[in-house]
Amino acid sequence: MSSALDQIFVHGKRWLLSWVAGAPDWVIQITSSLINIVALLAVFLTLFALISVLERKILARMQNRYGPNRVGPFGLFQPVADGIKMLIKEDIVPARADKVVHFLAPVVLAAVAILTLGVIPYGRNMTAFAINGGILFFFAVGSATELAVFMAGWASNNKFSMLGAMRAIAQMFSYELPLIIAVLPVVMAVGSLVPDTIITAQGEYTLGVVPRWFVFTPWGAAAFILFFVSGLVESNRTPFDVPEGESEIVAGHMTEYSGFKYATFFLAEYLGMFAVSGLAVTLFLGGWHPPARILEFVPSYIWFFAKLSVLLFVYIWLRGTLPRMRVDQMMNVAWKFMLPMAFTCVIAAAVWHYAGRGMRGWLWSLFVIVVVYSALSILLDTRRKFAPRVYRFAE
Amino acid sequence: MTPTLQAFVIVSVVLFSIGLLAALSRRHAIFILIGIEMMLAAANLNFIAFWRFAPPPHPPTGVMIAIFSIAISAAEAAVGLAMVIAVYRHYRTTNVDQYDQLKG
Amino acid sequence: MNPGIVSNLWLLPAVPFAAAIVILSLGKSRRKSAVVLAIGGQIVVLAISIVAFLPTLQTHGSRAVQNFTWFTFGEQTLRLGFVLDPLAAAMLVMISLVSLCIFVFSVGYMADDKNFTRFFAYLSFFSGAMLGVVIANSLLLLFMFWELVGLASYLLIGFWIERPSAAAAAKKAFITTRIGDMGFFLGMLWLYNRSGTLLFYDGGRGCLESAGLALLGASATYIALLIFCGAVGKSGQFPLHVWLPDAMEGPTPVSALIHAATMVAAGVFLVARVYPLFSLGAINGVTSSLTVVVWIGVTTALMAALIAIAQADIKRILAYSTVSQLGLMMVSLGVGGVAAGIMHLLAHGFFKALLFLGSGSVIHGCHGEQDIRKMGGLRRLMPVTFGTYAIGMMALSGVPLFFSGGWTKEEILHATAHWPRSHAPYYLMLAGVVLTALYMTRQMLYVFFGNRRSAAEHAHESPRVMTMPLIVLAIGTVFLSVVLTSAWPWLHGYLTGEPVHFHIARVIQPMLFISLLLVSGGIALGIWFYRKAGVQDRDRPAEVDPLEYAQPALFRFLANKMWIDELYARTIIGFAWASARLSDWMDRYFWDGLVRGFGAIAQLFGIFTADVDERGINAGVDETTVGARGLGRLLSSAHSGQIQIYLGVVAVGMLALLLLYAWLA
Amino acid sequence: MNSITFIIISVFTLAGALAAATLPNLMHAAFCLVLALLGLASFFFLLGAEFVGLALVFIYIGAVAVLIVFTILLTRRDSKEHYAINWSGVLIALAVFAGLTWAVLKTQSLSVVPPQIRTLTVKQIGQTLMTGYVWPLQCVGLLLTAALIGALVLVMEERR
Repeated sequence: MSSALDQIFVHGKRWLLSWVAGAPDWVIQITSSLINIVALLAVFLTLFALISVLERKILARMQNRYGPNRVGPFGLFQPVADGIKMLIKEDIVPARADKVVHFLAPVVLAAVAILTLGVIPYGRNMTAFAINGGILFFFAVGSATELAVFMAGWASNNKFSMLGAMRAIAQMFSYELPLIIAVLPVVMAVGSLVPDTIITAQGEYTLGVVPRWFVFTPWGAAAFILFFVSGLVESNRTPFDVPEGESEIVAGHMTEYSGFKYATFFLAEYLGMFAVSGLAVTLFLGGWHPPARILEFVPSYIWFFAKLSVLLFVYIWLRGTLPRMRVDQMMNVAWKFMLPMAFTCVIAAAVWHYAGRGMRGWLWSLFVIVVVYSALSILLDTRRKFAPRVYRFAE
Repeated sequence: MTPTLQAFVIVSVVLFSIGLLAALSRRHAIFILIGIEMMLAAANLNFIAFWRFAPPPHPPTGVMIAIFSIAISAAEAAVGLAMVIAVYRHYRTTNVDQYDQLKG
Repeated sequence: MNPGIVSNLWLLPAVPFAAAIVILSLGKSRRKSAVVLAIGGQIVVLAISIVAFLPTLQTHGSRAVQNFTWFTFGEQTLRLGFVLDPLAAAMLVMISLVSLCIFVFSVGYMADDKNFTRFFAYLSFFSGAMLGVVIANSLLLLFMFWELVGLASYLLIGFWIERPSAAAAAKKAFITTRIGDMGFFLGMLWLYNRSGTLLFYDGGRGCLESAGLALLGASATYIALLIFCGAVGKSGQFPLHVWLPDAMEGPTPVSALIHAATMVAAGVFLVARVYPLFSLGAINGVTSSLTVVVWIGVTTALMAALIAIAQADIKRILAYSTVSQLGLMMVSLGVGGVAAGIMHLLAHGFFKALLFLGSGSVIHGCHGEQDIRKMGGLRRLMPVTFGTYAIGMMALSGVPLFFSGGWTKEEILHATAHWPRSHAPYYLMLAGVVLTALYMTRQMLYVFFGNRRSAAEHAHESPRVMTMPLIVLAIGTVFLSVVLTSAWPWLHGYLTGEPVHFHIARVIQPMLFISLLLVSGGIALGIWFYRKAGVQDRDRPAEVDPLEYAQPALFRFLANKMWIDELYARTIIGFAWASARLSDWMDRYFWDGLVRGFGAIAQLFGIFTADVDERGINAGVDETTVGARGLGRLLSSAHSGQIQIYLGVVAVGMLALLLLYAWLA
Repeated sequence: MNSITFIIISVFTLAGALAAATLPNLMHAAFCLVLALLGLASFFFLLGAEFVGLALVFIYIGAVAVLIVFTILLTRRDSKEHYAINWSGVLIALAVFAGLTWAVLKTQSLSVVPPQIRTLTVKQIGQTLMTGYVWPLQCVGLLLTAALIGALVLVMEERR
């Protein structure tokens, strides 16, 4: 029963494919891909709509106000209204802009985001694009984001756009390193680049109670935090939304965009956020595995989306809580703290492996991480570097 | 109907020639680099294609060489572009016709 | 006898050598380490010497030999070795004991010298070399150490290198002894030629043993005389004695150690060592070579004693006295009294070292003054020095009974009296005894008695470190008389290997009375003649010597060392000068002209080749260069500096290769 | 692997490459280079070398292309002026093309169809890299470090 419920979408796809069973191979392939794409788009566009309104409402709660509550019940139809508004708005393209590139930039951005969503397993046997080396695919394709942002900034022929794009690329480059290196310990521990294998490796329970998610090992926890923070930067979320800081450079590389192109940018940003969160869930939080053996009757995709929702809530929560960071502070953290810590995680994972993956390994890797963390804190003298800025000329 | 090795090599030859065209005919320094990258890419295509078409079993030598070639061309691109910037600072131009200090 | 000691004898030279090297490698400021090393090395040497000496007491006349192969040259093996017999053992003890005393004395005497450590390094070096001479069982090894001794002597005489006189004296000593050594060397070669070995004792095959001697035959006389040349040079015998008084330019401990006690005795020792060569084929104890030795010794002894009377320098008097005493020893050896000569050598080592150290103490007390006419009345100011000096003086003068020198002199006179060939040496020796007593009394009166003159005003007794060696040597001098007495001639028996019996009656001999008479006569004459020395006496001024006043011509003759130096300067050195002039002239005009002629020919040839070069080769090279430049200019036009052209050329080249490959295939 | 895919990818790749070589606008040329490289990556996928294809995308599009556009930005002063073609270069390129094509067409042994092979997994590549190719791998690491430092030194502001 539970397995039928669990595999309902897989069976559904198989049923749809049976309609074209007699067709040549390439027709079946294309049909299968189309079904996957449609499903992905449907789910994530809905999620995007839902999250956009939820974010506004949660932020409003945090700021002691109501938020959108006029359109539909609890303002739930707000995204529909927004979408219509965006669609019918005039699409302005600057006269000196490079028209083709200006048009392509949001498209590439959204395409990249959707492609990255494809390799994440959403449930048991529910990977849209099962490829040998999915994690590598995720990052390879994800790296095109920078190019898209640059296209947007350059094609607009506007100095704010260019500046914003430069800032975005700089911070993306800087945080891409810790992001990727934080993934390495998991890849090393599992010995595979395939997301499904990684999730399978996290399926057991220690003593039958504690799930063997990598987040419950010291190196996994540290890598998860590094990955999550880098993910925040990659998706340009607060407190790292410097590239589009309204108070400084209008809206960064999106300044010259309006109407549906602007909406596409927005969509791409949220889809990127989903993708990074989904990968975090896959790598560290056990993917679609339930947190306890007795909860296995609940379908796997529900667990995935539950974990994803928690992470998205944290995103929103952070946005409501933290102020924006300064550019130099961001760079300092990336190169002087995040990168060494990411390497430390790799070493700690190796220590954990060679110490037997048991309690001993757990303690040893904890020791390694604590030592390096303390050394880095002392070396960088964080208390002085991140002290409140004194505005000497503002008083 | 599957493409033969000859088809891949022809594509590689065309890519190489286009790269050579870019490197030889354009005046801008960056085009030379772009051309060189394309020629390297053509070579990589050859490596992979010959690996694929070799009778099995065989070691993945072609793949290995392609990987190393990609890494080396990345290094080459970084240094080459840095040189373009440095030279640009000195001559205030990117037109390679005007880089003629070494004229004999 | 314990063979282990002989096989370890190499330590005797090695320890002081090692000490010298370590001291030299230390810094100049490490005075204390230098002293500790040098004296420590000397104590070790003394200990080894005593250990080596004791077994020889048990079996009289024993001889232990340790030979080894130095290197093999074709079929010839060159073997060296060490020997330990009573002669060597007695010398070892004497040398190491006297050396130790002098080392200790030097600590005080050289205290203010800036090259203090170097001095001790040299002293240690000398000590090692001297010990090596004594224990060598091969004429070659002996010669090597002999030359090392000469080197050490040179270094130490010229120790105060900044004084021109010291440098000249060092040079003189070195060259003069070298003349003797030349003979020594020739003798050695001759000996090797005849006997085929240079080992002294080699189980019957050595050159001093019957088998070896049998090979020599008549040439033994000439070989012995040539070797005697070396001894003459080293021991300052008559024709080559001139360097020894000049050697007094060195520091006084050096004079005491080298030029009184040990090195100059090496000549006597050498003759004693190779005595079988001298006495080969002796008829009634007389050979022609030994006769030469006797007459040289007699001449030297008398002449030096005479010169000593007229000298004013305290050290020069002692130096001539040394020469005279060495002559005495030679006479003793020559007349067959080998044991007597060596006994006198040993006794002389002690008391002459004592006298030199005493004079050193006097000089030290008088702030470097060496002229005895400026001293006087020092017996109150320097009682210890005076007492010990007096003992030494009595021993030297040959006062019998209680002083070692007396007994040994007695023995020598005894031996001389029985020389069958002639009685002249005996009477001349008796005159020498009187003269010795006379000049020593003169010196004593000048230095220690009478009024205090200029240099004695501020004199003071020397420090303990200098007086202690004096006392030790004085005790040694007196103690030796016990074993030297003719009533119990222990040392004589030890050296000759004859059994010894105590006969008090042997003390009472007519010879003893004669010599007692002569000595006391000499002393009395000295006291009478020099009682007013240093003060005005009637019309004689204070600074004029009584003898000079009485016999000015004789005094001048003696004071100028019988003009031997001048004679040498006129004859030998003059001849050398003349030949040098001649060579100079030859060089300047004859050889130089020859060379110039050749040069001119070469120059002509050079001019010719230069012309060929200029006209022929150079022009060709020039043209080639011009051509190369043109070609370079042509080729450099291809070097456009345009990167794309280079790239294009590369591409065309690739295409060409491709076509070539296709064509070949 | 079939001909239709091959032709589509070839056309895509070569069109991108030709555009990259001839477009007057530098920035467009750079973007077209990205397209050509994407096509090349597709070729690699087609040939079963997925890892190399991904690495190509990762390195060329993620890093080299961005570097190129940055360089274009930094030297923008005369990116559009003197759009001149060096015709002798074109001639040489055409000659090389003709020569190579002739040689390839002449070679009979190139007309082979791909054999069936087992897919090359990332694990296999990793094992080969870490066993047989450790030494070249280390050398490449050193080279990349040197290139990084060298590039930094080259573009550093000149101190006057």
